[in-house]
Amino acid sequence: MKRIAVIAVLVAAFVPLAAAVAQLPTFGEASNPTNTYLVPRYLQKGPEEAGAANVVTDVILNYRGYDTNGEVVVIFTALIAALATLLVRPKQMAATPPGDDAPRSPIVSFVVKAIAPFIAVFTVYLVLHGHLSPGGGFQGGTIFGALIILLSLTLGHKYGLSLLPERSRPWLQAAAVLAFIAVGLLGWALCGAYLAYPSYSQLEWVREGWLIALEIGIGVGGAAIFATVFWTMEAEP
Amino acid sequence: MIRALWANIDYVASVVLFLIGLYAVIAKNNLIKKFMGINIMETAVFALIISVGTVRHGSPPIMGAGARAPFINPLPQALILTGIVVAVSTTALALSLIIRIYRQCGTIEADELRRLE
Amino acid sequence: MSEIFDLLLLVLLITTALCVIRTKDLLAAAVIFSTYSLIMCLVWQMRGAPDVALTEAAVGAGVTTVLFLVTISRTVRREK
Amino acid sequence: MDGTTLLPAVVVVPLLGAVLTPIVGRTRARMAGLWALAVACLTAAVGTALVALVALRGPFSYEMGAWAPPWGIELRMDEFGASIAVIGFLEVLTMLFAIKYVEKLLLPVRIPYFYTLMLLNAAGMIGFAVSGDLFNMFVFLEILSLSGYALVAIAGERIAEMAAFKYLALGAVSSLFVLLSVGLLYAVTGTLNIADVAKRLTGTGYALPVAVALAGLVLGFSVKAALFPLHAWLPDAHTIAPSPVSAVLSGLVVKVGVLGTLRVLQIYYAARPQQLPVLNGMLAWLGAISIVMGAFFAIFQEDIKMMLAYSTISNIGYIFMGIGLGSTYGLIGATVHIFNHALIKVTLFLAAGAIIYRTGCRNLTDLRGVGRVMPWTSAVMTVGALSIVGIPPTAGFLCKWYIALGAVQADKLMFAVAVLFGALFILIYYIRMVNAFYFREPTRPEVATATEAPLSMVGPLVVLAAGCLLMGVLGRIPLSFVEPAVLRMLGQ
Repeated sequence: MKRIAVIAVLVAAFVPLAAAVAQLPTFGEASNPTNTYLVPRYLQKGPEEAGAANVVTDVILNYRGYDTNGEVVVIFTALIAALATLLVRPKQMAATPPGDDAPRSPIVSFVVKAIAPFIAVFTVYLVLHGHLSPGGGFQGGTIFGALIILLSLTLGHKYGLSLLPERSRPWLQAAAVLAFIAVGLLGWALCGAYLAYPSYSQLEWVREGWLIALEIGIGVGGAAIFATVFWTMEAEP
Repeated sequence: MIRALWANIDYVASVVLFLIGLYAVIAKNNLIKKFMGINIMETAVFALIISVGTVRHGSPPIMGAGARAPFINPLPQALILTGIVVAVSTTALALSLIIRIYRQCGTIEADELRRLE
Repeated sequence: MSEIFDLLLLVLLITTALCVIRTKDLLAAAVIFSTYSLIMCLVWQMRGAPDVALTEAAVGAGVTTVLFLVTISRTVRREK
Repeated sequence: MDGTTLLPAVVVVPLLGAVLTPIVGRTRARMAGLWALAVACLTAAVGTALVALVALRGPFSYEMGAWAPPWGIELRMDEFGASIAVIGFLEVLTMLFAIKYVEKLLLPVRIPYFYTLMLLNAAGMIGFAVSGDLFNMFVFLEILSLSGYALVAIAGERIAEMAAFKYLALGAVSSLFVLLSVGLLYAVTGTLNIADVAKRLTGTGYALPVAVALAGLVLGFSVKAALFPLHAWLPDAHTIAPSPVSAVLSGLVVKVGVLGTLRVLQIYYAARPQQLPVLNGMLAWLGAISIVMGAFFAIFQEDIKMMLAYSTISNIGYIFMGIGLGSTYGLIGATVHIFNHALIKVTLFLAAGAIIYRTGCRNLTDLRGVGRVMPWTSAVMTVGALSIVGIPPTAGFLCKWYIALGAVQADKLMFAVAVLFGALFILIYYIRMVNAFYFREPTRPEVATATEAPLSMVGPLVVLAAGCLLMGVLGRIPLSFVEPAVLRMLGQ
């Protein structure tokens, strides 16, 4: 009985959705409304107006920076929500979780120690070069967060936690949102609108500086948040 | 109709993935499995939105030396970057809740939880 | 040529998604989910979205899978 | 300085406040509460100023990052956006009420997180209400939903987490339907700005994708609004959450779904009015069923919070019915009921919270005689009950009257009957409640020895009750305030 109901729901959802996507403008045509309406301006003027050769970065940090502002708030919300539901004390976080105390292979820790600096350099490249090539603050931050997780798994949680000192941890977790609000308010005060950048004819390096400040903020915030979420979920009460 | 479906086979694949995810959410009993289903639905929607902005034989929207037209629409990509972060945030919260539920009730099967309620 | 490859990837995507749903062992399902994310990431790279592909590789295949694994290690491994 | 430049502040102030709350509250939990209260006050002040500006000069918009709208994100402040003042005002009172309440209920470590989530939730709602861009609406929808799920779970009881998970699973799926539909609309128009989507949809083909997008958007938003038959998550979540959270969720968060529906209808009334009659008919029927079902289930509840939760479903039914009727009166009544129901439901949930705070009981039989020991709180509860039934001259009367008039105007008398029936059912319940509070002897020692709630709770309650009465007396003001927006939407 339940199976029939499930199949009925799926069919009822499939038929209109498939019919609707079949009638969408044909996949991949350059003449589709999506590819002709707003895009020419982004592609032609983006690097010049918004300041980054990677037009995706132009869109996420400048044209639609407010969305990204919302995005970093979403992930901050997820962190606070995880902390509030799981409620872990710092001491529990530092303890090695039970069932996890098997001796680790020296080869694993050697390999991790050996590749960690390279991963770290790669993340810095992603963050700082994101406005010119694929990548950006969030990608770099996520990979750095994954690196911290890797280090705490192989070298113990104490080591991982020492990378984010407890005193500064709340600030690091809030870094992304704070960077956005700071740049936004600066733009408000100096350029007339929240998250507005100085225009091209004005100081070019200021604009690039703001982009990089945002990238670094997102990177630091993302890394701190992912690492903390991991520690919180991993700790036993 | 069939021809239109075939021309838009990428969109149709997204719809199929969306429904596979929906099936897991409705029919699966395990909460972790349900959430894997929601994650599949999310990626399906993202794939649809990315496909909408694709140009056949286009190149990524990164300007600089050697870049050549036609370029691919950067706007959906920017939206999906945001979308992916939203998805992982939802997952993190859901999994924290699942861990709590397991600690309090000792099970994460939906029907057993309903019986405990 | 690239169309055929594209089609192949779509078929693979649907297959892995079905495998995620069908597998009773949650740990295996999480690993297959990670594969699914990586294939999705290839699809997006082919659609000319390297930024999104990179993010999906880091977030979908990386962090989401780690979170699933942690949850499984703190709860149960098998689905009933 | 032009007042319109203040528009982003109404979002940024609570966001900044929220991010700093864990840092402020790190050493002393009570500081977090006072900080959150101050932030809420500032937000409410900015919101009220903006609404006053709309009243004086009509709708206006703001270009985020100084990019012209279809390229950048536009914030749009119109009469529907006036909910930001309501949100701000009610958040202030809820925060004030919450200070004492959460100190008793939550572990001290959790308190700063509680306020952070409350502020994030408020910022999400405000951001959603003033957004003029479909994808931006989705982002803020996620902020407020995620914080909402966490707030349901925050009390840390066993059932709380299960209720929160149910809410989260349904909410996440409904958000995905919204996102999918936004994707479809983007595919056929190439833009995300609401006004621009409406313009570009006019006169183009793609009937089916556009219709499916409408269905998906309304489906997604009606899950958030808990319209029958998508209400399954609401009763548990709103009952188990701490009372200030229930107040915010029931009074404000479900309204976000309604507001989203209104924004979508704005697009479709302008661009595709021919696709609306079927949807409107369904919304009106589902609304009518919600009214009767919600009220009917409320009668059989013993738990006062559960009863209030079902009455929310009933009132969401009124709002959707007013929208679905598609007539001027119906829409005006529905829009004003968004504001009035928010006020009334916050009043009722906070009063229930004050009673639970002092007595620890929540069942009607246990609460017999509470009217004698907690006279102020019980009086507020009675005023709220009168308002929600819709007895003149309280806040609930005029909007329900308008919705009934809307049914007459649309020539669908059946629905006017539904309005009456709903009011009748809910009246029965509240008579039971008032009877238990005032005319029965206390059965429980906790109730007999209880004292009136502390001033920081009674104060907000009295203000809210006064608001309920005032809104009843001055009810014509909001009605004439939203009228231009409704007429603009219907193209008259």
